[in-house]
Amino acid sequence: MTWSADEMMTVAAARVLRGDSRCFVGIGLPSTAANLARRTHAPDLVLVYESGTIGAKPDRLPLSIGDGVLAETADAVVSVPEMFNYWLQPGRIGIGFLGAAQIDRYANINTTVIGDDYAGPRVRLPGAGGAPEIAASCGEVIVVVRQSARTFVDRVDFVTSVGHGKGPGDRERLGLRGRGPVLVITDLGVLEPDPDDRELTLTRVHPGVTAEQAVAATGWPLRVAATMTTTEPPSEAELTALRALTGSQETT
Amino acid sequence: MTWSADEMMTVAAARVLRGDSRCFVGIGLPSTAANLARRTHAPDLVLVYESGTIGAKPDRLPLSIGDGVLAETADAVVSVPEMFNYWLQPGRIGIGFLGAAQIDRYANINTTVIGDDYAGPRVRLPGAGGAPEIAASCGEVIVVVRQSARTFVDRVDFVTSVGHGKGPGDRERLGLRGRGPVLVITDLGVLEPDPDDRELTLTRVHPGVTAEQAVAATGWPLRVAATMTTTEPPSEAELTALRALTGSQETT
Amino acid sequence: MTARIVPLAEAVAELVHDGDTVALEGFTHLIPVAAGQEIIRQGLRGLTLVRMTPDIVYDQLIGAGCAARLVFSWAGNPGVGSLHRFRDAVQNSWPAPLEIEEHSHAGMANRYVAGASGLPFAVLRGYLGTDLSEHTATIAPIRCPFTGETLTAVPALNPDVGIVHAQRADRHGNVQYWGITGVHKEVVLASARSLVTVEELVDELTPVPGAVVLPGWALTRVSVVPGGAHPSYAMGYSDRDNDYYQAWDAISRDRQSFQEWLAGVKA
Amino acid sequence: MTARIVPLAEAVAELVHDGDTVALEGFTHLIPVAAGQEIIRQGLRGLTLVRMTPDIVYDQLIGAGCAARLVFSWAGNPGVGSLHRFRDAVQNSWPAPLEIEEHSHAGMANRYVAGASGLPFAVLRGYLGTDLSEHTATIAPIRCPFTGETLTAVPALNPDVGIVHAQRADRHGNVQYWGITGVHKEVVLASARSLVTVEELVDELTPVPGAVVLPGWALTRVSVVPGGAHPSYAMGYSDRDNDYYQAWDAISRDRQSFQEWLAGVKA
Repeated sequence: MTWSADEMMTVAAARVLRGDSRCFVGIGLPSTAANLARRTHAPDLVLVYESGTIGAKPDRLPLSIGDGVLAETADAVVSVPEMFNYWLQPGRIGIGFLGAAQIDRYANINTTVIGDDYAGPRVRLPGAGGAPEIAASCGEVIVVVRQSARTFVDRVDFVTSVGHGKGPGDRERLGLRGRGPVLVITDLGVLEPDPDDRELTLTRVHPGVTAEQAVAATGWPLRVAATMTTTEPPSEAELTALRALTGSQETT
Repeated sequence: MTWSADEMMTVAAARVLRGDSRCFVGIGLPSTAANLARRTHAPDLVLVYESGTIGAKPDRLPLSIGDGVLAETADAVVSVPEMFNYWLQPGRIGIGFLGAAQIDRYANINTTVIGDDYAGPRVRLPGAGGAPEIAASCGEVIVVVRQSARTFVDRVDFVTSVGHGKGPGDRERLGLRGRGPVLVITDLGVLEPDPDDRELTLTRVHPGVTAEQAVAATGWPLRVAATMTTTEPPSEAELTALRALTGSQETT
Repeated sequence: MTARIVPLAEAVAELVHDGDTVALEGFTHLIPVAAGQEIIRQGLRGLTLVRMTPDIVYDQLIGAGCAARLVFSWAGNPGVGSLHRFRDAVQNSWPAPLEIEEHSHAGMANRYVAGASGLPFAVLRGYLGTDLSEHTATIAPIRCPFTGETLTAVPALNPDVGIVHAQRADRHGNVQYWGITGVHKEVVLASARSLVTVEELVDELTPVPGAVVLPGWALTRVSVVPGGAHPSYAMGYSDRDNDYYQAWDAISRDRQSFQEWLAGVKA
Repeated sequence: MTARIVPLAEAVAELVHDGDTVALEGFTHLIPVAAGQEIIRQGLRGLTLVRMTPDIVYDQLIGAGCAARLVFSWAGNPGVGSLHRFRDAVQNSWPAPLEIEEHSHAGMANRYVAGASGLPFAVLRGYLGTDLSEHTATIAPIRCPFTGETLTAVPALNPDVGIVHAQRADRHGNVQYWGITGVHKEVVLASARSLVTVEELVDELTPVPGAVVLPGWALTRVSVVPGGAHPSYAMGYSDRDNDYYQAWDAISRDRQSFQEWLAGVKA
């Protein structure tokens, strides 16, 4: 079977979710990946959506974070204030899955405005949503985003959600309790913060992708790990499950 | 029909509740009075219990504030934090009904300790419960308590719930939003705060009671209003309804 | 004291005035879209619109020129992309400039909680290290008097009018809703006046698992508007019209096609 | 990660240690009385006991000498009168001195809310003008950073162990309860470790109107203890034993009759 770069990205994201995890899921690629994990190797994965559904077990891909299938199949449905205050804020959710319009070398995320002028932005994006507190409070954060020099920038125009700030110690100084982004999974490979200085480093490429391609798709001089690995290609089972979920040959 | 002093007190308390009121009800005499009102002249009275039941319509007298009949018949059952935060605190409940172990000339209430030494009290009472915030936040407060010089004291040993503090302007200075106690209904008559200096004044006696008896049952020189009235005796309908509720000839 | 049950046009005329702060809430589910379009029809102006997730109904209100300000945490067409009328207002001041006050979901939810609780502010772990605190005046540090730790305070939201959609009401104006309950209770209780549009009026609100009941005396007006949440949905009554969310992208993308849509609403 | 379902004696032995801060909650309904008596049987000492409404079960724990401190807002035998063992401890230090930390219901409820929310404190309109603030160190003024108004702060309660009773659990340890829900959710989520005793174990938690579900992964232990709330009740399973509340007055009134009762529990 052949696969698309987006399919590889989704499969790679799904694989990092273990069965005993609780995952705070945003709509789009994160939701597809989390639902794929639940249908393949992690049937006990607890999906938590900011709409207030805890332990949803959708039998199809939800089309919004407030899809009826989430409420119908959840272990519990709580109000939105309760979700943020009782479940997210105290660190009960192990993994937060986030997307990004821009991400920088310390994995800080922008989903607010493109351009330097907040009041007169070049592009007005949707804004923060649940992301700042997901990034602050989940045990760890996984970012899923397509890689390009436009998206992977040296410094984000606006810090919507804090990754590793300006480097080591910044999260602790700010009083953020989760570990922050531990993986950035793209359509080209995987970046991880350097254990010492927290700068995102390419540690893995997907099959058929070279490190040079990833470097070229990054808006700063991307570090490449000394020992690079290559992602295991999607299995037939993974691709079949993914396509059954998305109802197509390609995820979008 | 003859009646007891407690029955007169309960009937007098029931009569002040109007059909369009919401009443925060404690167990004991307040609950009996509120349930009596609902069965006689005020069928639409909304009973709110601190256990979280809103609009309970019990078909018998609840034996505790968390009686199952309250949850079974309520329009809504909410958590205890929600009851205090969303319903009581913002002033949504018009009338708060309180009892007292001691009450003073400014209608401050003690339900905590008897004696001057908090750490080594002469009598340890149950404590505050919901009362301080009921007294602070309900639109107005009605106190129902048997009158005696031991209970009606010049200054309470401990201010558990603020009535009118030390006089005019004290509630406003403290930032309390409700009007505070507007009526003290006893087994002898009714006391009301003086409109000018807020001192409790005897304005009404129950049938067969004299002002002198009420003065004698008060631990400070009780003021008597220039124009005193006498409570209308309990009607047969009121007494029948009350005895059906309490299942006895006498309320206790 | 009991909420009066009146037609939607009457409820909007009574409750909403030019310059008011108005919150239409509903987290994906039970969004009071019909009430929003009635606000457009009545030509209200200068509104401060409050909503965690401005989506199609706020794109419509903004494009129609009803709004002077927007208080929000996520403005987009969920699952589809941008809100074109919102972007046109922010980027090009069309049809009018739109002032914005921007928060996170956690902050907005807690602002409603404070509003419903009669408190002037709420405390959360939020915004720390983000650029939001730089651009939004309604975010402030606050110190724990016991531990000394610094947290974040946000002021209460107390809209003039709060509007939500629900499944049903009884003839006393008691309202019942279930499924994803969002911030429905908070916005109704935080607002000076409130309107709930419902799918139907019933004689009795039979209990439903997961249902919330708001007593009629805690609301101002109830209007019966079947399908009033379309293209959002009312669990047990309708499904989300995902195609309409897609279609809105084309309708709203340019000013002319939007104005044609608007003429239809006002007709 | 899933709550383990174990016998009550095992759960108490695993979770509760001498000197712990332990909260047994249940607002009139679903009080975990059997769990309290198991704490007595295991002879735990030096506990800080937390509960909004210390009633019979806390009178038992205090009389049995398990408690060194009590954090509470209303201590009485509801509908009956005083708690004699509590009074004997406070007034006469029998069987041991009992330190107290006294709040109002609103304060205690908000302390649990803060604890469940991962915040160090909560804000409320409370205590103003009362003598409680003079005698209780965990009440402090706090200023709104937006309006300047002074309100009251109370610190979070985060017990070492939180214990409640519920109607039922499934085999994954998910717990379901309904009726008066009190502060069940808050105390479970605020506590470092938690134990829920349930009337029965079922294959599936069929939905019930008004029911709350706590996912098993948010709990530490579940024990099946039918009647474990007696003399309080579990809606749908048992009625409140009002006679027992009356009877407790006589049992607890003097030390000797109490000690006879205690010998029976320990036997």
